[in-house]
Amino acid sequence: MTLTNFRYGDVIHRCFRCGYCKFPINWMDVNNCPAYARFRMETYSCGGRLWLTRAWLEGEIEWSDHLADILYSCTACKNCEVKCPLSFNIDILNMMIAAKSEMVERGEIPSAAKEFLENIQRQGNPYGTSREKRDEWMEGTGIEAYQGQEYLYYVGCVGSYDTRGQETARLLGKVLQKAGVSFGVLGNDENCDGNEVRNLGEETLFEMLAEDNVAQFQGLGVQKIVTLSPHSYNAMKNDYPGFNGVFDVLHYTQLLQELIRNGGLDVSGGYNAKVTYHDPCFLGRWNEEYDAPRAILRAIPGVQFVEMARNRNGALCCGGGGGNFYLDLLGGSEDSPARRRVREACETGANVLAVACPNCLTMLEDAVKAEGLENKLTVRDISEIVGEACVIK
Amino acid sequence: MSSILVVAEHRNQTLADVSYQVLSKGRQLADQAQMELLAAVAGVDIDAYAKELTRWADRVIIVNNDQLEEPLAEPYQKLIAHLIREIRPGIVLMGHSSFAMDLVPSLSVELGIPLVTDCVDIFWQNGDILVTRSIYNGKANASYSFAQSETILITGRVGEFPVEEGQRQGWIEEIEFAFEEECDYKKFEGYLEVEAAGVDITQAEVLVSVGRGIKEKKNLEIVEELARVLGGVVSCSRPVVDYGWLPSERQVGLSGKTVQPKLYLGLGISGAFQHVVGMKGARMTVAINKDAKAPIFSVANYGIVDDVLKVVPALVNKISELKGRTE
Amino acid sequence: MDIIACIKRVPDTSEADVVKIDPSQKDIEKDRLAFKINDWDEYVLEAAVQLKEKLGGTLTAVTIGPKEWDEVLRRALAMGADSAIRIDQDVSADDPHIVAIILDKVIRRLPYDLVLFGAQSEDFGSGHLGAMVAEILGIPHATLVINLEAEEKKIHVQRELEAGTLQSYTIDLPALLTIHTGINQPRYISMGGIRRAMQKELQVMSLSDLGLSLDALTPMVKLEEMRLPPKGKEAELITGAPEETAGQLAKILKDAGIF
Amino acid sequence: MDPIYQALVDIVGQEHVSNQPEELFIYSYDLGTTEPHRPDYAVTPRSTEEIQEIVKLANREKVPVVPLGGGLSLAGLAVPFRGGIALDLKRMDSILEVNEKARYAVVECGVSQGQLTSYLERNYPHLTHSEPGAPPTATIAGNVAIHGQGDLAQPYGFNSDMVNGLEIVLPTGEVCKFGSCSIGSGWFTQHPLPDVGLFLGWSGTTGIITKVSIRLFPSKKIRGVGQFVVEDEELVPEIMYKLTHTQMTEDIVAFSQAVPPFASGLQHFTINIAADSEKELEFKQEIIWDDTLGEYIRSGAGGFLGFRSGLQRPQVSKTSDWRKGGGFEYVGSIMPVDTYPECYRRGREISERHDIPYTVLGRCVGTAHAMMFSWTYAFNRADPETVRQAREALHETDDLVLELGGTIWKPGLYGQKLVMERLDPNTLNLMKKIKQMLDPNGIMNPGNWEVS
Repeated sequence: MTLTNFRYGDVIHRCFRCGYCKFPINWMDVNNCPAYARFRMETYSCGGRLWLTRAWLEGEIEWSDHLADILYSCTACKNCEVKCPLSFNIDILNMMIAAKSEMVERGEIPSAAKEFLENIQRQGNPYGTSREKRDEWMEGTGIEAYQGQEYLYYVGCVGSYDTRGQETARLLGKVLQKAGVSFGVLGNDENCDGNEVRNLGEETLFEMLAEDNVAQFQGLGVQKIVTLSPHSYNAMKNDYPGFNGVFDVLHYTQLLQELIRNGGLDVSGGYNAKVTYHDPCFLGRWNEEYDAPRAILRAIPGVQFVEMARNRNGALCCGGGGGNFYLDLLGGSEDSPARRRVREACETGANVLAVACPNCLTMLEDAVKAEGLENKLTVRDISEIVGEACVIK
Repeated sequence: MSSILVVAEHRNQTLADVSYQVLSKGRQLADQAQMELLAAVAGVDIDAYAKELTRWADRVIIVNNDQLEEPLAEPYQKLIAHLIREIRPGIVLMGHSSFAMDLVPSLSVELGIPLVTDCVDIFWQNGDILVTRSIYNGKANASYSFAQSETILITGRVGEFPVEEGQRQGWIEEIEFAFEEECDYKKFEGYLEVEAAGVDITQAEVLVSVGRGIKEKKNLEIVEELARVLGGVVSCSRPVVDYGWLPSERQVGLSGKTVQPKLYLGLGISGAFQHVVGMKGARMTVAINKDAKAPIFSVANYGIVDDVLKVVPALVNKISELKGRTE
Repeated sequence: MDIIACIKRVPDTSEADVVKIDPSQKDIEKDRLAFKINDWDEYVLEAAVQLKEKLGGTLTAVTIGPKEWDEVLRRALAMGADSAIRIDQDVSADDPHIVAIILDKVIRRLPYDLVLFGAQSEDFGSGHLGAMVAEILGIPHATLVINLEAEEKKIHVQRELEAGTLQSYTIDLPALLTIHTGINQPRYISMGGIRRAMQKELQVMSLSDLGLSLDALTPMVKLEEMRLPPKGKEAELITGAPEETAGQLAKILKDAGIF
Repeated sequence: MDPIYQALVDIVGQEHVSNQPEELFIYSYDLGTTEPHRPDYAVTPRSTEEIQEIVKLANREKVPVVPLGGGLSLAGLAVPFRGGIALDLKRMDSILEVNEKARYAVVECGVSQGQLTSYLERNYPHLTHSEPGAPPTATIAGNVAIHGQGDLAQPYGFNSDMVNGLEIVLPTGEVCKFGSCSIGSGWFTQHPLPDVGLFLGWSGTTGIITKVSIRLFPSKKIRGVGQFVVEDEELVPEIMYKLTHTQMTEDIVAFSQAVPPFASGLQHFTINIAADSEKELEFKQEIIWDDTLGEYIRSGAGGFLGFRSGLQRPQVSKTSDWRKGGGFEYVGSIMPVDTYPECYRRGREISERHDIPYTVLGRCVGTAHAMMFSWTYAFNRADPETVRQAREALHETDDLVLELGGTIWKPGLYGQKLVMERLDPNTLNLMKKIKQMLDPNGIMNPGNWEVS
């Protein structure tokens, strides 16, 4: 096999497999790489994946379904990149994505990834649900279509289609209405943001989505975007400028923090709970926004805020990144990162686990059920907590 | 129209169920139009079949020929073409089996006669025969009429026509038929039966059956767990075998096994007819599927519209709890 | 080995509630539907590409349909087809007999050892186009092929029968096969591959190029009416969060004496 | 279906066994220059009982078992030279007990150095353990098994000297305990029962350590590193001698390296000091820098490069990138402290001959009773020529250790051969008997320490 195009052929051998990539920011355990935490075979560590990729490039091992599963079990959470002490650490995640790209180009990817990408090609969302149903979440909310309002509220696929995601999408819409924010949505004309498509190694599809979205936004005169999902936020903030799509992109927690600070949003209704917060990778490690969600929680009367042992850039990923909220390569075990994470949340004594990402919300809520912790811990999106604090029914 | 001819199919010393089904339909159509119903059966040692068929058919044509012992398309095409030319039936009716699928298209071309396959209904309308087909994987129906033709070819969907007890006592007529030359370009090499290597799903009281809704092979684990707490075994629909997640011996449906368990729990199975045909004998059917409109819900007694991966772990817990309480 | 793969484009009707009947009652409403390659045809292309990779030769993809159908040919080209031909005519709802006559004319112009079809289509699912074409071409065929091994002059195939039985044949080439799902694992076609395939030639022909005219092609069967299927009995639905539905179901199963 | 695979699945569950090419590839590799060799199975057990079952199975089927913790020994000690089962112990990662008053921790064999460090920092901030320079993924058990040394080696010696008790799965599957725990008296001491210390230094050829009780030590509030440099390597032994005399340091390491070029040839010292108050710190600094090292500073022979508080975890893996290459391996040795100058000079020669930037380092063990001296050779994993050079340099260095009168620390196969050639015949004979008695089927990490 020849993978002469592999972009990182001259650097991938430099991973020593020392294993720093497995840790959170301190050394409390070796389970901060979600895939390694789940499987605990060296192959599933970042170093293992890099060595296997190189062995594949060098023809020492053949492509196999198992190899594809190992590579696709990477959630792109960026823990490895933050922890690797070596100078090429900025590229280790890119190496993984490039390896996935090789698989995409050869057409040899896990069946769920194939389904994910084909669904997006066809219906603009990973679920394969009709494009015509994308706006069903907003029924009865009175949320307007975008037509030159200050903000484009970009909902994303999980917010548009997942039942739980839809609830947060609606609530955030209501919170924005309550704060008097001028905003509109794209409804059925909204298309996938492509963030996970990129992380799955489907570069061209990502480019097409980015180009189409940029063209659509520009055509509508969009200047400011507020996103429900940190995944959308990441793509639009960091990748779309490469497609001449320079917008003022905010994650909703950033906008809400500002609204609360300047008095635009009254949260005096309060929220009585002991709350801990799970950093979503695409808000945290990818964009280093650790403070806005915490500031919101701290501003709400009645919230008693506690940190989990692993937090901020040492947070454990919920296991849903890199398309894994759909691919589910990391599910099905008490070692699944989401289940580890909710156990950790429980250890803080919190009764509410706050999230700021619809993917994390669905992953962690399922994990709470799987762990049988429903009576101890509730997973709530910050939009829902804020919704309650500003007394939205 | 003169007559309706049903071509019966047999293998392993058994007449195919679908042959009885279309025969019953043929009888009904013939009665409605006061036509003669003919049945044809060919092979060796076929007298018993012929006798069976006389309960429905007015006349049973038998052709003793060892080249027709196995249901193979090429020799049968020659035979049926011959019969049509000789008998000139108005309708030739067969079950929509893998045998017919290999046979009737070329037959229709050879004779230049119309063909509609896999019909779920066949009926008279103003003296014309019309058929209904299920299209878009069961999401719509389409009815068709035929252009003027001395003979038309129809195949009927497996399991779609109820077998009504035959009341006739038709007579048997043997026809001589010989092949002019042997077919040397397509050689039948034999059958390969899928062996049950351990698990026999047809014997299970409880089947936990999975479809592509489980997304990943890995998720079979939790399904196995559910089967374990229910004391059943795991079976599946065709895509699961296609993906290589389970061996074909676990497949329920037309090309797999026919099962009649006490409980059939369909997980992430949409319920295409090819699958349903294999499980509709279950005494109790429960379906869990994300798509509220999935056809499986119209054969199930109970349904849950949700992601199986969310419900199954909870179900395992609940069942274990209930079991724990009684033990 | 020279291979011809006949493929088609179908609406994505995997969700039941997207299917609505057009007021003409001769079609379903298609303008809001997404389209895709016919499921079986993905297996056709994979089988064809694997044969080509193993034995060399050419692969030509053929479809009959309007401009949008180029999409499925681009997929074929991206997968490794050498050329692609589209007959510019919408015959998707026509009598397969007519479609078979058109395809016969196309295939006769091309070199071929093996012609591949999907065992059936997702839309009309008649499953008889391939074998019809074989008969017109005057070559042997096998339908519902689930295993395939090719040699220079002949192929060994297994057909899938009912109840887990396979039927083996050895067939001289040229021959025509209809391919069943599960014969392989169709690869993913990347968008990059499809973009690159835009460079490859895609030939468009009209019926008259083939010496045919639609008027001369009289259908033998006629679509009278399309309807939604009658509503059958419906399952008793258990609703609520997974915990609740699972709890209720567990109780139902227990009461039924399942465990 | 392979019956051994199936049996392993029955013991640990499907997800914790693999016989697939990907796992076999990864577990065939050491991170150093040792030629890879594929195991037949990779297994990640979770309990002592599972390990017992695996070992019994291995005896029945005569399949080798190669235990590994972090797998960071670099000397091929966990390469499955004869195939068999690569037994990755890292799922055995519970910290079972910390006894604050008696200052020890009982950990399962897969607990990493980093995990214990972090656990103590969070829960027992006034306790610490002797942390080796390896990456934090290295395990406590793996480290004591190879007689490792950490950053408290100067006052307290080898980490293997800090073992208070062990639980071992013998090569025949029985579980044994050693130390006070063996009579049910807790895990506080290894002494003074009859000595059956058969498991340290054997590279996993005599059994699998499943639990370790390791001593903990006071962690003072301020811990920091002073840096000192001398030009003349001949001064290093006496400086170490004088520093240890103060009894005020936690760790003394002397090193010299070719990178950066301006520092090449200089001998650097890092001297760890700990104190509970500024007063104590000042006092210790004065004694070390003014009273002990002052004369070198005043004469211009040495220079004080400053003190910074806080211990940085050493990131040795950075060495692996010296040749932009993902690899290094070193020869470790236990040497008399006064061989430092010769060790440095000869090591530098070997490096230069093989075109590798030199790195040598001596860590004081005990009160200058010995030092662990290492010669590190970086290579480029993608360039086989550099791997070959490094391997040659390593072999030459193994020879050098014995020539200079030292012992090779955690030797690889080449070094083991050299050692066994020189071993007192009666000792060798006893080792043979022990090995045969403990491991009659020769299944434990075969290839290593093959005395028979």
